[in-house]
Amino acid sequence: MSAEKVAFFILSGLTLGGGLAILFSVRLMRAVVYLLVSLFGVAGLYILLNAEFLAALQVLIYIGGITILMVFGLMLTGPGQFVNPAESRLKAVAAGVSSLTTAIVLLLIVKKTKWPAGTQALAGDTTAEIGRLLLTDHVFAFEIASVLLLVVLVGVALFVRLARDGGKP
Amino acid sequence: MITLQEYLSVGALLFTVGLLIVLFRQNAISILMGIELMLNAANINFVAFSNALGGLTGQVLAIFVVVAAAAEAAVAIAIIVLLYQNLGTVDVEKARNLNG
Amino acid sequence: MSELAAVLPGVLEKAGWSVPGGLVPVLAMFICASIVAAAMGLSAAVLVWAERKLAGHFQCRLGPVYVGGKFGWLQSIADGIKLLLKEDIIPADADRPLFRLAPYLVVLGVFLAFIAFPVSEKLMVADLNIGIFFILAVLTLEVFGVILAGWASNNKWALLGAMRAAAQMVSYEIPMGLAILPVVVEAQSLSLKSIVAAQSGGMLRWYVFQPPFFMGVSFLIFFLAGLASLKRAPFDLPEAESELTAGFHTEYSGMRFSFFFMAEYAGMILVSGLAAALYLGGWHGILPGQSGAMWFLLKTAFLVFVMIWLRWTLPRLRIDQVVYVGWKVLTPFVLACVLGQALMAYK
Amino acid sequence: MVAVEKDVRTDELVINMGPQHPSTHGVLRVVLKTDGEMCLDAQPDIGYLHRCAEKIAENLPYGQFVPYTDRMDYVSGMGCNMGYCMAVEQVAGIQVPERGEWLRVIVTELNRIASHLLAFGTYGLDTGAITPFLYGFRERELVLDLLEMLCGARLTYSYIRIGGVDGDVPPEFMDKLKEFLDIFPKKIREYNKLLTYNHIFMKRTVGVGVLPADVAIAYGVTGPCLRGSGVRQDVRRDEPYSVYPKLEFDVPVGTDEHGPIGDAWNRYYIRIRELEESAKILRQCVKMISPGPVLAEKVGRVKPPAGAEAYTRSENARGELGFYIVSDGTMTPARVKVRAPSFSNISVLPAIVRGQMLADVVAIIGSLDIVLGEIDR
Repeated sequence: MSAEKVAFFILSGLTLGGGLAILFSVRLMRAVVYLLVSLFGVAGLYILLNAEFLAALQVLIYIGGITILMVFGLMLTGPGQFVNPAESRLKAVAAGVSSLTTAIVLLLIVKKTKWPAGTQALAGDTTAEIGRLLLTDHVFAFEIASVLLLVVLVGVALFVRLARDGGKP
Repeated sequence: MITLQEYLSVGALLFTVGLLIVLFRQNAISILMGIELMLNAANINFVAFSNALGGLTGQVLAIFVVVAAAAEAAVAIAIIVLLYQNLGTVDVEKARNLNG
Repeated sequence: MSELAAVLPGVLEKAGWSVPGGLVPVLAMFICASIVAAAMGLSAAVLVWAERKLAGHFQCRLGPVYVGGKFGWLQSIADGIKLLLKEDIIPADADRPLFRLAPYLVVLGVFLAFIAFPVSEKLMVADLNIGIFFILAVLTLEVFGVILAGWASNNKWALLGAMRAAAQMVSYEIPMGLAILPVVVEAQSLSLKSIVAAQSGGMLRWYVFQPPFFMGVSFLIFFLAGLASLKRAPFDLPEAESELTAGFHTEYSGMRFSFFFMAEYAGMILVSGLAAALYLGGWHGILPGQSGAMWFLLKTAFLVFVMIWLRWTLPRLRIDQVVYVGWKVLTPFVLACVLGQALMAYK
Repeated sequence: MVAVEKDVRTDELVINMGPQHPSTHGVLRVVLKTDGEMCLDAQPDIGYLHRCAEKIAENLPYGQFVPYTDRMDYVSGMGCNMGYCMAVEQVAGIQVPERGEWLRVIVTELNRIASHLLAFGTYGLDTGAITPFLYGFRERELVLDLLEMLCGARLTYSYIRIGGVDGDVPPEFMDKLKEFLDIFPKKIREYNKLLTYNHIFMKRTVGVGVLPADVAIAYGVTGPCLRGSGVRQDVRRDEPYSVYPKLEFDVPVGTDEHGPIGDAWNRYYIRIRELEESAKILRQCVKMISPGPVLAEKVGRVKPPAGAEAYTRSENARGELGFYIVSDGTMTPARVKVRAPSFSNISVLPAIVRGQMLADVVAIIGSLDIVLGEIDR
């Protein structure tokens, strides 16, 4: 087994293990840490896939932004929310069955489809190329994304205002 | 050499885990975590395809997904905090009055 | 690291050890990691001593004088030994695993950032082509560690410190990241090696001194934001001693406490070194043709001195003022700089 | 539709600031009610340093209580000595010789300087600047050396005795004092440069914890805190005692030059200005003092007539220090009541911290400059 393969298994293990740990953890704060582990695993997978820029972006946005936001959310929603309430049995069974079905279907699709074999080497500096693509081929999506961010900024600011005024607009 | 299929399997499994979290958990923040995992699963697929096909479009798409995920998380957390302030809970089962 | 991996087999052969070929990169990685870790620990120790000594002189006193004979140069070693031997206390109601994990995360963030730290052309663990972006990314790990520490301590002061840390970092990561952009625009690269290489040819080629000084302004902003992200005075609110006792590390003692300390001092070197590499020409000397690790270290040391100087002179800001400065002063200015530099590059 | 609870949850966090906290200036406990960084309420909880000083006074001969007064306002013990001795002298009808009065004024003003320097330094610490503390201590050291020359003690002096002072000054004392007075104005300018007009410091203190004059008077606030609110009140000037009538000095009051009158910065700055005034008083004392006895003769055991009572006011570093003594004709007083300035000053805290940030609470407590030994007694 090559070093790459070992790294792949470790990283996918981290990713999936972290995800499962979120599922089974009772304390939400620990769940956030497991999320961190899982996201780190994904970042590692990106590096294996020769997407260093995306890996760094993943760490920056997810770990520096989203997990911290979640911690903020946890702190602001009171100490009573750290333990999840017990689930109803029926719901658990339904959720399990439907998820299992999804997993099986997805894996079957992955297995049955004829995928192109091997990889095609990417030429040169991928970071610069991504930048070029963003501002040429995908400039429309880029603009949409920036508008989306602006809307989010304004919307969240409004929410915060609502929260401060006790829910009254 | 890791094949595309292996990456896609990881993506599929991660998606399932995310789905399980969303379905199992009642806490809004947990659900948000599940959604983030599902988005990441999609991203793994994008990047894997990008690697297999030798184009960067997959990576660019993944970047947009990350942007959307960040925006979504910000709004979601704001909503959850507001929900907590108004209803005193972040349990999605108890916050039912949007059901009508 | 790749160079080390290239010479390693020969060295090993001379020493008479046989190592399977596949393990050589792993071995090189371990060697590099231990060198970085040792350098980090050592520089933190030196800096602690330097800070105490300088603080002494800023305050009309002597600072450490006894330990190690002259100048108290062994003081921080003595402190380190004391911290090592101290009892490691974990509060009864703390979240134990997270409480233990937090200091490691904080150190890990800074440690990883040192991988792309450009001491000189040769002296660099790895020249990543996303170098500066990588450093910014892994530094966020430190923020998470700090928040985790504050939360896991189950102490209200620590929690407040963590909240402050989060608010502060969120407001300063943005100007810090944006301040790098003018340099990146000019150098056309994220790799620290090529950024420094683009500044060769004497002092006037350094990016700070490039008219019309968009990069000079962003240097100041980068330095200030770096100071804030390191939680150094006057931005030391997360650990504000007079308000929050010690903020997020109130409950930490012994070795775990010293981890936070080490991360802070290593972070000082990191931010100063980055500023030196991005704006002050890195390993290039004042005159054209001069270069070497010495220059880089000198510039870094000067910036570290400025940090210490500021800390022992200025009072502390208030959290609303810190956030105000971050969002309403630094961010607009840095945006203007980015825009200006981009327009310059466009023509 | 399910009825929704309409009561809005506010996430108040109740924090105990103290009794072990670096900026409560002793064993003060403040129960803070905060919403995030915003302070909604603060209740000072005192009594951690209560040593029954007033009760002890009822069981000791008059002269033996002097050392206990040192331990009330331990930062300016001379002032407490003086207040108590004045009350005893009034109740027992003892006359203090002229030189004794001069020396009393010299040592209390020196002690005021030491106390205000400590206030200056710790206020720097409260706002996060560490260096002013050591700058303040540099000069405080000189003052303490001077006081040590007189009585051998640097904190608990008991130099002022009933009927005068413990002994005359050593011959080199006056020269040393002059030397100190010569360098001191330069040092005050240095403090101003380092801290008073520092931009960040002013951002932290100007407009913070504004104490309006009427509120200050209603709570019985005295001393620099009251003067910071713009009220020109000073016992040394309003109801002069000892040799103060012969001395010329200003009573600085708060101004609206940099921000509202009565804010933390004004309270702080009054102390800096008082350093100058104290130095001015000391310069006059050095000139005007004349030789003579320092302790009243035949004081012996004080035994005031039964039913005699006296209340004396004096201006200590923190405000008006009052001693009320009732005699029952025995060797020990029937009752001693102390009006401690810090006690009234801290009581105003809840009134001025509401709606301020957490960091401001520290800045406000620091600007009130309390001493717990005096509050709890």
